[in-house]
Amino acid sequence: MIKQTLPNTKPIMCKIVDKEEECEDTYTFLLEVPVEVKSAKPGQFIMLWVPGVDEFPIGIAGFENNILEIGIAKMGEGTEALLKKEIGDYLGIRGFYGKPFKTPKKVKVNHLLIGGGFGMTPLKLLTTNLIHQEEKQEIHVFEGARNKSRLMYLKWFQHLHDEGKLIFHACTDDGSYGYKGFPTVDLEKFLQEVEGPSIFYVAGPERMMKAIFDIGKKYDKVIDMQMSLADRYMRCGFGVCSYCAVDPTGWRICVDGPIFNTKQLEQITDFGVYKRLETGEKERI
Amino acid sequence: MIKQTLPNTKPIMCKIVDKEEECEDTYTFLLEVPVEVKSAKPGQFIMLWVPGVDEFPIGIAGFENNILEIGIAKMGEGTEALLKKEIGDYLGIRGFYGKPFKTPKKVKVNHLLIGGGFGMTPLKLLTTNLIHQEEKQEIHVFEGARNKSRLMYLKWFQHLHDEGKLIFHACTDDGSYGYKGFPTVDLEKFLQEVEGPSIFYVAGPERMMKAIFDIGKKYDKVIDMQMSLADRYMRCGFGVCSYCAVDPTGWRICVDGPIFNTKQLEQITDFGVYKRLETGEKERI
Amino acid sequence: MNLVIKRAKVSKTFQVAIICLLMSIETFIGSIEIRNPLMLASGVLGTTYSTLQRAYKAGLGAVITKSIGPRSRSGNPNPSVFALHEIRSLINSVGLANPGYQTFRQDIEQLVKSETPTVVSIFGENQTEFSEVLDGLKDLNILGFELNLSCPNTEKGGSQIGTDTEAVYSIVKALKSKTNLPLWVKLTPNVSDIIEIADAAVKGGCDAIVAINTLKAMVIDIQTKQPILGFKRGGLSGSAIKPIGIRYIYDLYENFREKIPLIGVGGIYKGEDVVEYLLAGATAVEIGSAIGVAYPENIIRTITMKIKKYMKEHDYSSIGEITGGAHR
Amino acid sequence: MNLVIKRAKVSKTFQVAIICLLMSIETFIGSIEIRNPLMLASGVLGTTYSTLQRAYKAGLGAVITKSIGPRSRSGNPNPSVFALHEIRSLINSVGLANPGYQTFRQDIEQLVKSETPTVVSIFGENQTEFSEVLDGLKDLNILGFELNLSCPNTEKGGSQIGTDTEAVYSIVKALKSKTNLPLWVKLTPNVSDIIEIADAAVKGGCDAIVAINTLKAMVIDIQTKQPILGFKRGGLSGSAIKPIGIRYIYDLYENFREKIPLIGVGGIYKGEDVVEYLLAGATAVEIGSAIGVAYPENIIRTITMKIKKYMKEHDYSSIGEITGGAHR
Ligand SMILES: Cc1cc2nc3c(=O)[nH]c(=O)nc-3n(C[C@H](O)[C@H](O)[C@H](O)COP(=O)(O)OP(=O)(O)OC[C@H]3O[C@@H](n4cnc5c(N)ncnc54)[C@H](O)[C@@H]3O)c2cc1C
Ligand SMILES: Cc1cc2nc3c(=O)[nH]c(=O)nc-3n(C[C@H](O)[C@H](O)[C@H](O)COP(=O)(O)OP(=O)(O)OC[C@H]3O[C@@H](n4cnc5c(N)ncnc54)[C@H](O)[C@@H]3O)c2cc1C
Ligand SMILES: Cc1cc2nc3c(=O)[nH]c(=O)nc-3n(C[C@H](O)[C@H](O)[C@H](O)COP(=O)(O)O)c2cc1C
Ligand SMILES: Cc1cc2nc3c(=O)[nH]c(=O)nc-3n(C[C@H](O)[C@H](O)[C@H](O)COP(=O)(O)O)c2cc1C
Ligand code: FES
Ligand code: FES
Repeated sequence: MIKQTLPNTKPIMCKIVDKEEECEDTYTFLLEVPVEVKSAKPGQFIMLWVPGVDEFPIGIAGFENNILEIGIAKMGEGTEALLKKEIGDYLGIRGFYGKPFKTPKKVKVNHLLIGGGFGMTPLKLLTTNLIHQEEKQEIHVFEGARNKSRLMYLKWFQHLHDEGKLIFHACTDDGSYGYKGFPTVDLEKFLQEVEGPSIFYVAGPERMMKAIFDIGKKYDKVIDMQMSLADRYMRCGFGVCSYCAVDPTGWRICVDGPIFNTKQLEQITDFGVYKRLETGEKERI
Repeated sequence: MIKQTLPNTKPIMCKIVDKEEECEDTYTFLLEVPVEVKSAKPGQFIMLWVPGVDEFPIGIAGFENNILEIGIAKMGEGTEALLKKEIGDYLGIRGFYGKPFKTPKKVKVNHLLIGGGFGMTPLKLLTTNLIHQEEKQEIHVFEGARNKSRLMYLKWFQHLHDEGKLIFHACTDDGSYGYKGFPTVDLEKFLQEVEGPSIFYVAGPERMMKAIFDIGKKYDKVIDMQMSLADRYMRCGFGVCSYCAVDPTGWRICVDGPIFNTKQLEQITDFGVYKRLETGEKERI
Repeated sequence: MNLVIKRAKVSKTFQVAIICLLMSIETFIGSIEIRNPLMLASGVLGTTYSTLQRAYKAGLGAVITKSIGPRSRSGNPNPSVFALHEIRSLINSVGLANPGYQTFRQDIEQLVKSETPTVVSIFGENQTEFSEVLDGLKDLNILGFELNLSCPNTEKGGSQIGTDTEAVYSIVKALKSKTNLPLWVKLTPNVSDIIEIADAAVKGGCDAIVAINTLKAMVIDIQTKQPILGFKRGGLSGSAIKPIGIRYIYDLYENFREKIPLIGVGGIYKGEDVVEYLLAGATAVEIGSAIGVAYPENIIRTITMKIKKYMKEHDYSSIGEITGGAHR
Repeated sequence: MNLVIKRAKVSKTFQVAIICLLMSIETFIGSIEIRNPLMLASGVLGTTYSTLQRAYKAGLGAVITKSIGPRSRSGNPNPSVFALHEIRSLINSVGLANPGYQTFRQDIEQLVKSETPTVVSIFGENQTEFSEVLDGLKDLNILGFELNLSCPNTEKGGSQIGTDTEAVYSIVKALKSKTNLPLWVKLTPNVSDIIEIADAAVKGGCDAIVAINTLKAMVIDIQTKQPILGFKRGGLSGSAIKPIGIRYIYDLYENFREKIPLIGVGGIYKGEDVVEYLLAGATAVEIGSAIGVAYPENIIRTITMKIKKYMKEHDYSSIGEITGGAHR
């Protein structure tokens, strides 16, 4: 029986069937999911259990033939232990959790995918889906990183760019690749020139997202901004614990998000301001 | 969603929608089952809960449009309390439990339904099914009772007899209706004359069934005997407790029966000899 | 006369709908009145004012906060909550992760401002800690305190206290002398004799008994041979524990009758479950896992409608009439 | 050399099948050897020699009889067992219905004759009754006795004894002095501290600890407002209690390690569940509800195959190696 999604249960143990360095301190893992699942939607995530170490949320970069692709950036102890895992080892997954990005059907728009760091993982799956969509629409990907060696999925996006499937706007702080500067600057330049309605799909550090949100607000042609509030602490991943919730709406990022649209983001007063820690305490962003 | 049978769960509360005296000390109840179920098979039973009083096994006399028909004979406290229940009251049912009678498809046989007392309830449903079967086959019903006023479903069977749907052989100890004497005697007479293969379907007191079994064994034309070992104590009704089990096979009447065929009955050494009480002790039959 | 004629014209089902809408299901827990008997259980949607407020707006009678202690705690390592799909249950070892009462005051103040009837769950490792937390919050305009004497997910305190009759008695008594606010005591099911513990709490002067907290539990992954929870051990909640919660409320009611209000918790997913707890002897209930897993708005609406329908069918005009019905 | 060549020709999957077939999963519980670690839990299929024999023939390592007392008892009124479909569990209040040891001797004799490895579960309201039953059966060629100190479904005895460390100690000690047959002690989960009770049993000299019996539970019908069970209260078994059983075996193993064999019971339905109990620290397991509900032949075969497959995949060559694996 093919399930629409995995049952919400204890971690399902998946074998690592491939592991590759993606860019500096970042690896792609392919996991074999032993339960047949129909599909994963871009923006959804899993809770990934590194047995005996930690469990944390991880975005879905790809899902085909029951093989789950994830991209892991080294952060602290948990991701470090994870990056040491090898082909044949087992990891536990729960999910697929969360609300995905929503791409408008039938309406002709420019799709602007903007991100950085591990935020690129959901944008990868979104890209895959967009370029498979019937009607050809213009896809622009803005990726920012410190330098070339930290641009995630660089080759993959560049290749699609070269094939004319999308337009890839790389930005690096040091100019080692693409535009020298922040993607916000590159994006704003682009916005001034582009014609027709545009939609933002953003995933990256919350401060960057807030900056992008403020830019988008200035342009009427930006008809929607969808952002992945994936820079927050998560415990359960399915709505029970409230550690991931935003003020004052009480939306749980894991269930009511992680993708929120312009209308919703406007109601989230702590967006870009503060987030909750694992104690429930607030911390300035 | 229409279920094949009810889930094995706590008692499902059903409203009594009709109640009628059937014969002396015996009533028919119609219960409205609130869960849509596909069908009940003749020989299957329910565990009937009289709230606050007792729970015990009861055969299924009919099931159509989610209305369950049962026939209750007064025995002790439990059935007495049950007979006091009125239209609008609620009873709990668990089930449908047990293996049903099996009627051969395609083979031409004489169907001999033999019973007495509350044993007539599964035979009623079996009759209903047999007369609806495509190929017309000969159906004989042998019912025995002390006297006319204790013949269960007398009018119903007599009516079908008059309509030529079956042949009804009533027997009473006092001759107040039909043949004067035990059904065993009437049956044996019939067997000597009847042509072609016959199958027994028997439900009644175990001593009577044992006597019938011994008669049937003498005739090669009796190709199978199916008997309902429904004269035994039951607790769970679904195989867990073992209070209903027979020796030496360890078959649980509630799950592996209550209907057993000739081959099986031959292996049950306590058939007609002893049964287990609610303590697990044996009692001579 | 006029009125009577008009009424007769209204259809039966419409009447039922109206009656359900107008039907009052407010109830009293001791001296506290709440608009309906459904409350949010502690630890579910309970660490931020906004989730608590959302849960209340979704239709609950009151909310219980996550258990708050004297200092901020990060709780146990993850995994600390996951579902057990086959038995519609959860296991958790969150372990009292909380911001500490000083920080959490702000969240409570927000709740008070928005008129959310709030019970603050508090815990401590001993009487001194309990006192400190209570003292730090008792000036707020809250409904009362729930003493969590029963968390199975900490090394010290928690359920150790909840299994010790003397500790229960003296903590309740000490706190009672410090405030006029109602004190509820939440009990653990992981005890040999819950009546004994409840008795100590009642003697100490508590205003309601809440039962049950989660059951000691654990899940091991056979592939990696590791206990899955970061803390290894956890507590079981959800459908699996409903028959256990019902049993404890029934036993408590059998013992205390009207002497103390009982609040039933454990495995409530449907209106029918709430009624079962009321019949067992509860005055009100708390719902945890079920509200967390679903959209609070939807599940609370469905549960409330079912309770009203039940009351209509069984001719009840108030929640209080249902309480203890299974003992008659 | 010849052999090696022949072997190489056999296909991989065929090899696995053969290895599984030949794989030995016999195990020791103290001095007792059983052909595999699966046993029938007391009270399920346990009142007649024929069902016990059938369960053994279906592939179990041993069977435990229904708990047998000094006199015949009819147990509690019906309903006394029903299923809770949603949580794949049962609730029962059979309440030690049994024929009494004098009558049950015949059934045990039949079992002995058919070479069914039989553990007789016994109970009593006090030490004298326990002794009487033990004395009346100890001459039989059985594997040993399981002392049911933990049935929640009787007014006296049963779990009262099982929550009293002194009673546990003195009963075990007294019985131990009367027989050389192994004595297993079955514990109730309805206690504040299971280690304490187990400790008393071990000090008393028991040969294995069996955990867990059912959890105190209850179900009320909201239509008729009646507790459904004839005895009102009952015990919960099946899937709902697996995480609880695992937790207790884990805690017991953490405390006793190799000092005493542990036998895991509660909610086993699959081979994976058995492995989970072994990893938690069990030496063997007992299965109740699952075997009762299904055809013993099918479920035991499926469970056994899964265990062997797991051992193959994880390179285990004996059951004993798995025991306690989650503590490493
Ligand atoms: C919805 C979502 C999707 C994500 N997708 C990805 C992804 O595809 N690839 C990727 O590499 N990273 C992703 N992350 C971030 C990832 O969860 C953190 O990098 C990881 O938890 C860090 O753990 P650590 O032990 O290595 O670091 P730590 O040293 O424990 O912490 C470093 C930082 O990581 C964050 N973090 C730690 N634990 C958690 C937690 N339980 N939940 C959320 N954040 C936490 C905190 O901001 C913390 O300050 C995602 C996060 C979210 C919320
Ligand atoms: C499979 C099966 C189907 C049955 N179908 C019907 C039916 O359709 N109609 C009908 O009227 N009766 C039926 N019975 C019999 C019915 O269960 C008993 O008449 C009833 O239990 C008597 O209960 P009581 O309290 O009135 O009598 P009691 O005074 O308690 O006992 C009288 C006798 O009834 C039997 N009995 C009592 N309790 C049980 C029990 N739990 N399980 C089995 N037998 C019990 C015993 O033989 C006992 O000696 C059936 C029995 C079985 C096993
Ligand atoms: C994730 C989670 C966290 C919990 N935290 C607390 C807590 O901090 N304090 C407390 O008293 N109970 C806590 N509980 C227990 C619940 O309040 C409740 O007693 C239990 O979950 C049973 O109710 P349920 O089955 O409706 O969830 C927690 C439960 C869960 C699932
Ligand atoms: C119907 C039934 C009767 C039981 N009777 C007994 C008993 O007599 N003695 C005993 O020690 N345990 C008894 N038990 C408890 C089981 O032996 C076992 O401990 C419990 O059911 C948990 O295992 P399970 O989840 O595999 O069923 C009984 C359980 C059931 C379901
Ligand atoms: S992570 Fe628990 S509610 Fe979102
Ligand atoms: S009635 Fe329980 S096994 Fe048949």
